[in-house]
Amino acid sequence: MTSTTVPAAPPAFTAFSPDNWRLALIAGIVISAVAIAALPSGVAFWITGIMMALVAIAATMNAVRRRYYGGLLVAPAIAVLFVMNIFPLLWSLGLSFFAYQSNQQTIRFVGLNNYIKVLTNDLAAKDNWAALTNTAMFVVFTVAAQMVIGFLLALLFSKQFPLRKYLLILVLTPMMLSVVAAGVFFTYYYDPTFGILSYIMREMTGEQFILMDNKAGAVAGIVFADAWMWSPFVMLLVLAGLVSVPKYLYEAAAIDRVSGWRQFRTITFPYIRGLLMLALLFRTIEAFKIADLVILLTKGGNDTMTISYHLIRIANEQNKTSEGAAISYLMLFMVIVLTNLYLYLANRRTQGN
Amino acid sequence: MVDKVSIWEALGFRKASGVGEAGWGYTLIVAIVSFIYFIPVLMIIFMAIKPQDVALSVPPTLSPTSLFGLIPDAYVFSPTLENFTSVFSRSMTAGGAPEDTGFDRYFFNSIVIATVSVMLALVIGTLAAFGFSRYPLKGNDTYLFIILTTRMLPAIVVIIPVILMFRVAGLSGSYIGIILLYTAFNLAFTIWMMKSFFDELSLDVEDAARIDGSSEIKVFFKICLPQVVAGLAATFVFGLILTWNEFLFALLLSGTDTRTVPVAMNQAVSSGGRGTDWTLLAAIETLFLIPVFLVTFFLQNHLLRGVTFGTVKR
Amino acid sequence: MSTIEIKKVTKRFGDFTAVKDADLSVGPGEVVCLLGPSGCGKTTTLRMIAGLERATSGDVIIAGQRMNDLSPQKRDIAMVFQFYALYPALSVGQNIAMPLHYEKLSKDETDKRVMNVARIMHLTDVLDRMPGQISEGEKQRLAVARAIVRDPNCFLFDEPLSRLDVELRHSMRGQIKEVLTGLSKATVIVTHDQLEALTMANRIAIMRDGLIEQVGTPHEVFAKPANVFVASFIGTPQMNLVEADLKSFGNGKAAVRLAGNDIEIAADPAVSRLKPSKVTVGIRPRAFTAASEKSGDTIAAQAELIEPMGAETLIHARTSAGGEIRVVIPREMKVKIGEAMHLRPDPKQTHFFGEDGKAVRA
Amino acid sequence: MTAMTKLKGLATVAGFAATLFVGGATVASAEDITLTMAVPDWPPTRIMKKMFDEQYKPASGNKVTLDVDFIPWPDFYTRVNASLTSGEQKYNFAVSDSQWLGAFVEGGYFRKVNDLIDADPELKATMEQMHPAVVAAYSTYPHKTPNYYGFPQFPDVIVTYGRKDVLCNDEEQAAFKAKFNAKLPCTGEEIDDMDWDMFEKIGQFFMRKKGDKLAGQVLDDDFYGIAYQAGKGYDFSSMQINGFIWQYGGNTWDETQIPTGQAEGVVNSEAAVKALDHYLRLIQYMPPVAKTGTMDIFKSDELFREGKVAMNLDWIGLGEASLDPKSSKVSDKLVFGLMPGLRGADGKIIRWSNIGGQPFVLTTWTTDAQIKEAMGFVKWWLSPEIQHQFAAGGGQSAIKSVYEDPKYVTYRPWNRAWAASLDWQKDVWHVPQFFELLTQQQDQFDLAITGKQDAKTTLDNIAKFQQNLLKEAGLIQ
Repeated sequence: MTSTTVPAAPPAFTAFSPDNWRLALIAGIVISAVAIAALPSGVAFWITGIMMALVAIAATMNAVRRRYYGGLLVAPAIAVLFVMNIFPLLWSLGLSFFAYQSNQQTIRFVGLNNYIKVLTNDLAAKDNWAALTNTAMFVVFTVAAQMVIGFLLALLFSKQFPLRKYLLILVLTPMMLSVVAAGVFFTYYYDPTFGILSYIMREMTGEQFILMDNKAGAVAGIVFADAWMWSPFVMLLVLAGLVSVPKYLYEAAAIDRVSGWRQFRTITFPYIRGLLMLALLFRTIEAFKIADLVILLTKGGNDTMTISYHLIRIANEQNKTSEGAAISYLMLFMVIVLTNLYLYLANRRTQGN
Repeated sequence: MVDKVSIWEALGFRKASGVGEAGWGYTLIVAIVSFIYFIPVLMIIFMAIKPQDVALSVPPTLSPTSLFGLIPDAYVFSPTLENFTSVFSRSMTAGGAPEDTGFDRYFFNSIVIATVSVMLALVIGTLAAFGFSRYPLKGNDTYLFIILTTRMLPAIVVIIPVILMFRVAGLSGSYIGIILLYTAFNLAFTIWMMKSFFDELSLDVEDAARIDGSSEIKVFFKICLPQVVAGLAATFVFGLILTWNEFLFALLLSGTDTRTVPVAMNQAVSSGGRGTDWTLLAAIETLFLIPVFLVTFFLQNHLLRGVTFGTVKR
Repeated sequence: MSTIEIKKVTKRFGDFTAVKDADLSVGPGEVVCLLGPSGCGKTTTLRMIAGLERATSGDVIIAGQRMNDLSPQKRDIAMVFQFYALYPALSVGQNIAMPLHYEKLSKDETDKRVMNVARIMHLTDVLDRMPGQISEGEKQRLAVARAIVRDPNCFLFDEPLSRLDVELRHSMRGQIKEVLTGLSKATVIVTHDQLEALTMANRIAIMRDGLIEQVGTPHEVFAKPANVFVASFIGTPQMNLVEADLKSFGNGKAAVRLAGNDIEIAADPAVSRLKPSKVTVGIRPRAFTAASEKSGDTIAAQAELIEPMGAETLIHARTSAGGEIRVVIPREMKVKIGEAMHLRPDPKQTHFFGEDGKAVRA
Repeated sequence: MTAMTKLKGLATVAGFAATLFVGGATVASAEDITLTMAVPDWPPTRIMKKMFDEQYKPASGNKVTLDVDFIPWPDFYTRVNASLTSGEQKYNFAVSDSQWLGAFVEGGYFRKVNDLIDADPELKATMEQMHPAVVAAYSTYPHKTPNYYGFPQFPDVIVTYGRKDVLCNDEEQAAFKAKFNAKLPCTGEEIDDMDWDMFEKIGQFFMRKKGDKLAGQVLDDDFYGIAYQAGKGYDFSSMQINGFIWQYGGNTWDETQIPTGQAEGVVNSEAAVKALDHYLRLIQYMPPVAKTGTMDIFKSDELFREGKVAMNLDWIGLGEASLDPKSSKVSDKLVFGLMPGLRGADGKIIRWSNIGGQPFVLTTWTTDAQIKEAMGFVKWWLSPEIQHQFAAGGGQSAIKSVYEDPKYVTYRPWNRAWAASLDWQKDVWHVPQFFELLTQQQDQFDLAITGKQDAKTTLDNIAKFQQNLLKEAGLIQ
């Protein structure tokens, strides 16, 4: 930053000025605490809200006067995320150390017992581990399928050709579908009596064909539907990378008689690596959450239970809130490890060059 | 002097040169692939114009036209628009008169909620992305990663505190509540995308503008923002697609007046005391597809020009 | 043999004709510059030779073989791109080695050749750096290094020096010329900078609007421009091109009314073929001598603007007819603004162009 | 732009923002009472809302609005559960599945209504008119104790759906006679007398391939004998299997057996294993989707309506779609009868079945003023005249005077099976752990249905799980 004037010095703690956020914070906490203790929750909520707003205003004033532009710019996003996402997440994290069922009125601190239970308990742990293995399997299969299909589609569309725009939108459409509608329609496509798949297979082989009556078929069915829906997402990101490669590099490569594979490795890939990474990151995160399609297509039958569906059962259907929170935090831990591994590998390769 | 034209060239395959360009022959190949990829969607659209009585016929009816006798009659159905009318008005009780289904309201809700929340996320997220990119805080990457983690857990985990919070704040069933929630829902992706765009911009131009005496605000609006219009478009489309079809939050937090289409759509999944009403579901989905399809189509050029940025850094 | 020949080559993009019936041949060891203003079709011509564009019609013949239908890979050529087209993900050394992979050399052989070229192009110190980390001059040398690392049929350069500053450009001109001299390959260089063309080329092809206007040695195109365009394009300061009425021709002298003066001037006998008519007379600024007083072969003008250029002085002078002519006089001569001048053109450096713009010469 | 238009524009924007902010919140004045109700979106609730809007006049003279939140069936539990357990306190009334009672009563969300019934003799009389099976299933928690929580909204039982055109076809009748030396049931009465063996024979008899003849016509697709629920989702196999188990003399654990009742040895008794085996044996005569574990009540109904099976066992609640020619290929070929039972040694049919349908309940945060109006509404709803109207519009009534009225059977073709069925309906646990019990049981049954484990292992697993879980919960000692 090229600022020429020196920012004002921070206000004294006792100074009654609009940018004294420290004073505002202390006052806010005290007043809110009193309000929460003494007033009905509806009123206290609003008083606390107003206090938080005052602190926010003071902090903003402070940031403006001291030129903390970074903080100022980031603050609204952090505020929204905190209220709508991070606070609920912390709430869940807290609950995971209690024995609490949302349909009961009791709550009791149990420390790490929920975690121990979901990892080792005779009744609970087996399902968790099975669901986890299945999830890992789905993550590997569907993310791999999405990356490959998305990548190939992107290659197909990376050239300029007539009607490209109109054909591209056809390929993008699957990801615009609502997951529920797509899932329900896949049950129809796979249906052994009414479905097109079984009809075609029977016309060809003469035998009755039931896709979803074994694990391989059920997994294939789910992976196909998921990969079909979300490959366009990968495709769009990869395609963006492909079209950003300057054309003259390919021309130079043609002149230099570089083989196709080497051309891909040394010219194309470096341009799309970052985007592939982003696609991989977001698709992996989403694949870990796969539940809708499983619920619609198999209800977890044929050993296709996933951790996310299991979580819905535990936390929503069975109201075992704190056990669900423990599972979800274990899950979060795994996703964080995995995504960090991705990012670490990606950065190491970048720096390696 | 004209070169002899080989059959390949006539078909549009250029033999030499034209690196990155292709002709009609290539279009044909891509068209076939795209069409195959599109078939499941096409079958939904066809289902939407099928008469109810052939919805589940065996063999499945595949086309509204025989394509000049190309498709055998057994696979052809005669199209109807009836299903689209019944999305908005149909009998909801046995033998009752057609009544308003409320879908006009649901469509309106979906459009308002998705558009406003995605725009809001874009504004807030772009500012934050610019902050993260230009004025890195201490532990910048950690903040970014924490933002990403908000997308890692199934929504079901956070839903109970959110419902409670909404009740206390009087936001249950209001537009503002669900819009704020979706804004948060979109922020992670928006910030990560837009930061990547800002990271790619050349700092020289901005510094030049600062030296010329432009304020930081002017630098942002006049110099940076115009350069990432493409990125804004791309992020908007991605955000819209994700928000448009969001289901669980909408189910649990919307009221009767703010219900969105994905929630109401399940009317047709288990419809009127029976299982799936296939033609109705298809009609709803087809109608529901149109807005986001059009937006994507018109922003498509930006999508392609736009999503270009470097390596994801942690 | 390393030769390039194009015959009647035409390139159309839709309705637009970028290059029309271009003919050019480049012999072994010869350096030909394609020179012209931007958009004249010179780069398109080069790209057609490289195989990056397909000629709409005509023949592209490299090393005696018609190559219209061959992809760039099969033409065995080396090219230096305007923006260098360095592979951003590869180091300098890897960049140089890139064209060698095709030849499937041993690693030692590859390294040897890379080192050799790096030495010639003064890149040995930066071999391990990435293209983003080297200077503009090094990038340019790297682009050349990558081209000369192998033994192609011919060399093509697309505006090789356009991104360098004046000083670097000057030294690179010399370096490239030196390298090319040692290789005895047919070479085509595209440039819009006449100085570059004049200094580096054996022959220059001047293009305008898709047409090759003149092909000749640097001396030819300067001394005997084929038409008004070439005359005006080559030479600094620009040649004076003055509209004149040719009245008669006799005794090897043409009587013309030029810029308000009736003068007689010795001219090429071919001028006699012209009927009394409008002609364009071209006189280079350095072809004037200042006479002390008016005579039958001088043009009267008034100095308006004086630009000292070091060894010489450039004077913009206003003729009595109102037109402007540029005159370069030695530094020693002192001229004041407003001073009347009598300028005597050197008949040997005076060119007559007919109404069609073509030079009239025997 | 003039200052005036600018101002107007601003006002519009502000107005819109205000609308956004206030959203759906309704402003209530003193005598306006709004009752908010969570109901699944289907005809029985739609018709209730319609009847309320058109006919209901509160005795109090207040202006009562019934704000009904129609929630699509697949998400109904998720929505209601989240709303109740999160403390959203949004609904005054909720339609609830009978099994949910325990969970939400223990959680303190459902209001006990004994005091309200006792305070109102008319209502008390109506409740006494109610069929006891329905009262036990829909109102009581713990099961079968006199602690009342709900009122029936839509009571439901499983009946047999048959296709007259194939069952009564002369050729088929003759062929069946020749093969089994028995009369192929054709009329409602004959179906009423059908036992599982006959049902199995019908299943076996009507297995036809594409190209075979059925009732004199060449089939253009495979045809199957029978269908019933055998799906993994929700309770889409337990509801049928329970019937088998009870008929075989087996039992399930429920909270009426506290504290002595056990799960192990009861749930996996020999009789229960035999019952499950019998249930599984019939699956081979069902359409192939049964092998995937997704043959739920909707799938079997769909297959029946599309004319792919001769007989289907399903809830009455799904019947309307079969009658509607737009959604049914068999709308004019229907015959209904009782659900089959097991023929005992004495030749009489042993009958038991799991009751379906839903009560509606009051929530604990409903205010006194709201309760007053709510009870007015309940009384109105359970009054014979309205119950008749409801039945005529496609609903069912569990009030004796209504369903015993000769008019009742004329409302819908399946009503002939209604009154008789009520007598042998039972229900399962209402305990708070119901969803855990149900999910595990459904998972295990699914393994058996898809052929991955035998009946014995299945029931052993279920028994063991229930024993552990209920012991942990202190329900088994």
